[in-house]
Amino acid sequence: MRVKTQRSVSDIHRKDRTIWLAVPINKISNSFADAVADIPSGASIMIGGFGGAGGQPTRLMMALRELGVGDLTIIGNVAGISKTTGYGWPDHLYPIDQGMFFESGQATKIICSFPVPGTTNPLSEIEKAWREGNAQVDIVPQGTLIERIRAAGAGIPAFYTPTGVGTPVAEGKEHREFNGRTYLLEQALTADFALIRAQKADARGNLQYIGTSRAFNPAMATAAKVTIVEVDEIVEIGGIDPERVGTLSTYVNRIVQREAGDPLP
Amino acid sequence: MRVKTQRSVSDIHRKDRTIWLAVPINKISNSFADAVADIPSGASIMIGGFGGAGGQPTRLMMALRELGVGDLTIIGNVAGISKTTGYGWPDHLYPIDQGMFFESGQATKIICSFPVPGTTNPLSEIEKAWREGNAQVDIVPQGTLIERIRAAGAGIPAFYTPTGVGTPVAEGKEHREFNGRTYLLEQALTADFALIRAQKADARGNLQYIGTSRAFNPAMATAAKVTIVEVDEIVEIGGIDPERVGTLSTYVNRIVQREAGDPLP
Amino acid sequence: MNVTPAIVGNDPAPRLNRAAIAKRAARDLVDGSTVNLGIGIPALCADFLPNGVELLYHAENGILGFKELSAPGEGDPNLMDAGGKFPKLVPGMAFFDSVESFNLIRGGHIDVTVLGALQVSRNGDLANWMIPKRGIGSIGGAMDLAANAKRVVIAMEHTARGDITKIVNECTFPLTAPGCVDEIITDIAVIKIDRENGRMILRETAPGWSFADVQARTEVTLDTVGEVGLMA
Amino acid sequence: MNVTPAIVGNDPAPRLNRAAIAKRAARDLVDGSTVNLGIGIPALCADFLPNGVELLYHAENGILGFKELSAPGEGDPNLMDAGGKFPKLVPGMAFFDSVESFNLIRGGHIDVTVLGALQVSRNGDLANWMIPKRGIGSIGGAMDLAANAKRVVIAMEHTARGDITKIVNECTFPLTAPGCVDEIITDIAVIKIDRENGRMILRETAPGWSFADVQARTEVTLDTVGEVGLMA
Repeated sequence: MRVKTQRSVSDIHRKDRTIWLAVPINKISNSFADAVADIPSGASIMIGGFGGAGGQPTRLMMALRELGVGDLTIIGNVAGISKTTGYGWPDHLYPIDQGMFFESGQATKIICSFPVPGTTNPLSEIEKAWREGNAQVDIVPQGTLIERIRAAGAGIPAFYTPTGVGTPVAEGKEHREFNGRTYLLEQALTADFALIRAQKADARGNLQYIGTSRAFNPAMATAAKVTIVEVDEIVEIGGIDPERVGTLSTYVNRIVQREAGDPLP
Repeated sequence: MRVKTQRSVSDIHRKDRTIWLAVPINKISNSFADAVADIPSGASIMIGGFGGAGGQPTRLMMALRELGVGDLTIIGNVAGISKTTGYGWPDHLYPIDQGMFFESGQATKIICSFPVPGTTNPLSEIEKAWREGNAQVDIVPQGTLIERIRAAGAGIPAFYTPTGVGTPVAEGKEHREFNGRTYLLEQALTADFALIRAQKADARGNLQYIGTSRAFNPAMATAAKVTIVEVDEIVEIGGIDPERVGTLSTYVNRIVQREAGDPLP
Repeated sequence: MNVTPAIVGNDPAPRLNRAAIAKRAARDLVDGSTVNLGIGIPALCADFLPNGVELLYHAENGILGFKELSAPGEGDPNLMDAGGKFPKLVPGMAFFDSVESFNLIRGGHIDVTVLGALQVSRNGDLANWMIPKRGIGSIGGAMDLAANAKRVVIAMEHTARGDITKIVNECTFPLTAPGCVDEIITDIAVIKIDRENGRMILRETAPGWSFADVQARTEVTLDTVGEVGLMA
Repeated sequence: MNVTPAIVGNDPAPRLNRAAIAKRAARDLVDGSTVNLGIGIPALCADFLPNGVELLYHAENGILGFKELSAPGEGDPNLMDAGGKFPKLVPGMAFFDSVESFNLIRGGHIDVTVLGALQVSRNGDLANWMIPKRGIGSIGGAMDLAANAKRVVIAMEHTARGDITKIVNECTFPLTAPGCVDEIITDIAVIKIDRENGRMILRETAPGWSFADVQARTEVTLDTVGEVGLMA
């Protein structure tokens, strides 16, 4: 346990309560391995961030790779292009991306918006797996992808969007006119687990993001059955400005704190 | 002009630009009267906040009342109940609410979620106008109302929601099943103008909100053809933390700053 | 309109007051739950939580984690709850806009909502937003909450003025949501709704009240499963 | 696949380089606009804004108001643009999540997007996300931008390797969005698309290039309206 169990400042005004809020304690996992231990083969897994190091739950991904379960469906955005192109990683670091699950043979499918870079030299792990017939790749326009994820968390089973009309992504989808423009019906996209990344969590599970590390993380937190978050720091309740809470504690099931000074971004 | 026109800190790195960003200057109105002067009779007008003093664009509303145009459609949430019940107003202040446009005869329709209090003694201005046949009142579930407004700003013409199925609000609407549950089709809701309230604007039009004053303001800012914002303070570019921007400057057309020490909340 | 008055005699014992109804409703709230309390009796639940239970209160206007209200005259208009009251600023709160607030509700993330009612039917239909003869009403967040919260509890007086039954075979008032209510807690009884079988099961009665006394004030024919307990 | 090579001879004069294409595209950008620049030539526009023009740059990953990049080795992974580069923190920026970012795009709030293209058709169809023979491609934000920005400008080389025409009567590559392109700026010409009439109007040519020279490298029969200007 990395969180201090002393009474928080929020207890000042309580008179008749003897047990300190039980929920936040239960949400904190002791290790990345513990946090992902119950992910079964065949699971669908959202992986947060945008693509690149910032906002990517890199340690959770590495724990999932270590776990070794297979037949996974990965849901991400820009996916698997950092290793070969350096996309979104500082120059001096060796990039880690979702391609690792295709390299290891754990993933059989990815739903994402940007699975391959412009170049094929060298081939990304995802394109390699796809060419060898080992991976299904569903390419979704980014705005549609994030809106489908958001819809799943927001209780919206389906919505209409103008994006993709007249393109291959429209094939097989309902078309409908509103005010003279044609739209596609798109459906909510949920998952068994969301692995996300935030800067800070408080002990209750409220999350604070920084800069462009938000991206897909806040929506994914709302959309999966189980949301697991990797943070740089866990703070006491009250340690996050109520104006800066980017994900409400209600959405968060598990929190793991990185080692201080972890060299990975 | 209340904003200083000296070069902002954002200019430090610029070499070849001689004119300071023109857009923010143009967005600032000198008075509430100026800011609403072009609102015509027959306009549809979103009024931000939740209901109650916090987040309500009270000075813009008073300017619109002063302007005197008629046949208005008002879109709000909790509407017109503060005057008779004190809802959401500090005890010592005389409440101002959207009922003013029905008392003045300017509004002929309201689209909202909560137009009347539990009691009829005394009657609210909206109920009075409705009873006298002078106002159409469209009552929309709050979650559907905000999602319809959000959809208008987000380019979503329509979406399905579970809320309202089996109730009077479902009448005449398309019903559709997804995964065994029945949903209603609801359509985007736009307006000619949005009058909203924020704590701060920077000179470019980025807005910062405080506490529960967000409510309907951020979504309305995206949904109307013209968005006019009442703020307590206009600050230089850089005066709002980039992590705290609640409405992007792109959505904001006009900004008016309240007088320092304005006694109205 | 077809409101059937129940066949009643004199009350056999005092009915619980509003605070006692709230206290009974509060007893079932589970530590750590995200909870939305409606105005009126439901809002009083917050004053009667059992020892060791802390809830995350959600209000539609965009706040999670509030606790007690500010002293009169000290409220901040920018820190309001959905009832138009002004809670204190406490650590762990979160503020958000109405879009996010209703994502939380519509998305099924509210563990329990406690609401008031005008009528509840045997299959759990809820009517609480409009009295037909008034012709105008207010929905607010009630339809979203009733249709989408994981658990819907009604805390209300058992009958309307004149001993008119509010627990009815079919609602005659406009619905808030069909088939949504899990449990009703009133000033004389606790009734669980078995929605799948369209049954109402009397679980508890107020002190001094018998099954028959409650049944006489309830249009729906009540069932029991095992013993009927005492409200406390 | 049915890619028609244009009938060409030797180039009459040098083609503009990538920077010069970007500079010409930048000339049309209006002060204060909210702009999204695609990767490649479009991204270079930022380096060539006319005096007095300041743009609000939007990137899909959730940032508005960025300017120049950090020095190599000084980038912060939490302050990235959509091309995976690291801009500096400057006053007036705003950070937001992908939901908000695509509300801005899909909702039609982007004033101009400048994108690259593989093919553009005479009625403004755009293909820029997949080469058919590769069988896999990346859409990213391109479909949302192309379908929904108020104005879509293509900045690209006029022909593909081997002088294959990219400005075609009908796209043979998978579309990004139909009927979306307003203007094409290439290394030899500026072409406006009159979508309503399915016409392409040659507005400017690079120095030393005639109408006939550009036409020879363009599958679509080009129109002119008034004089053809010189790209500068």
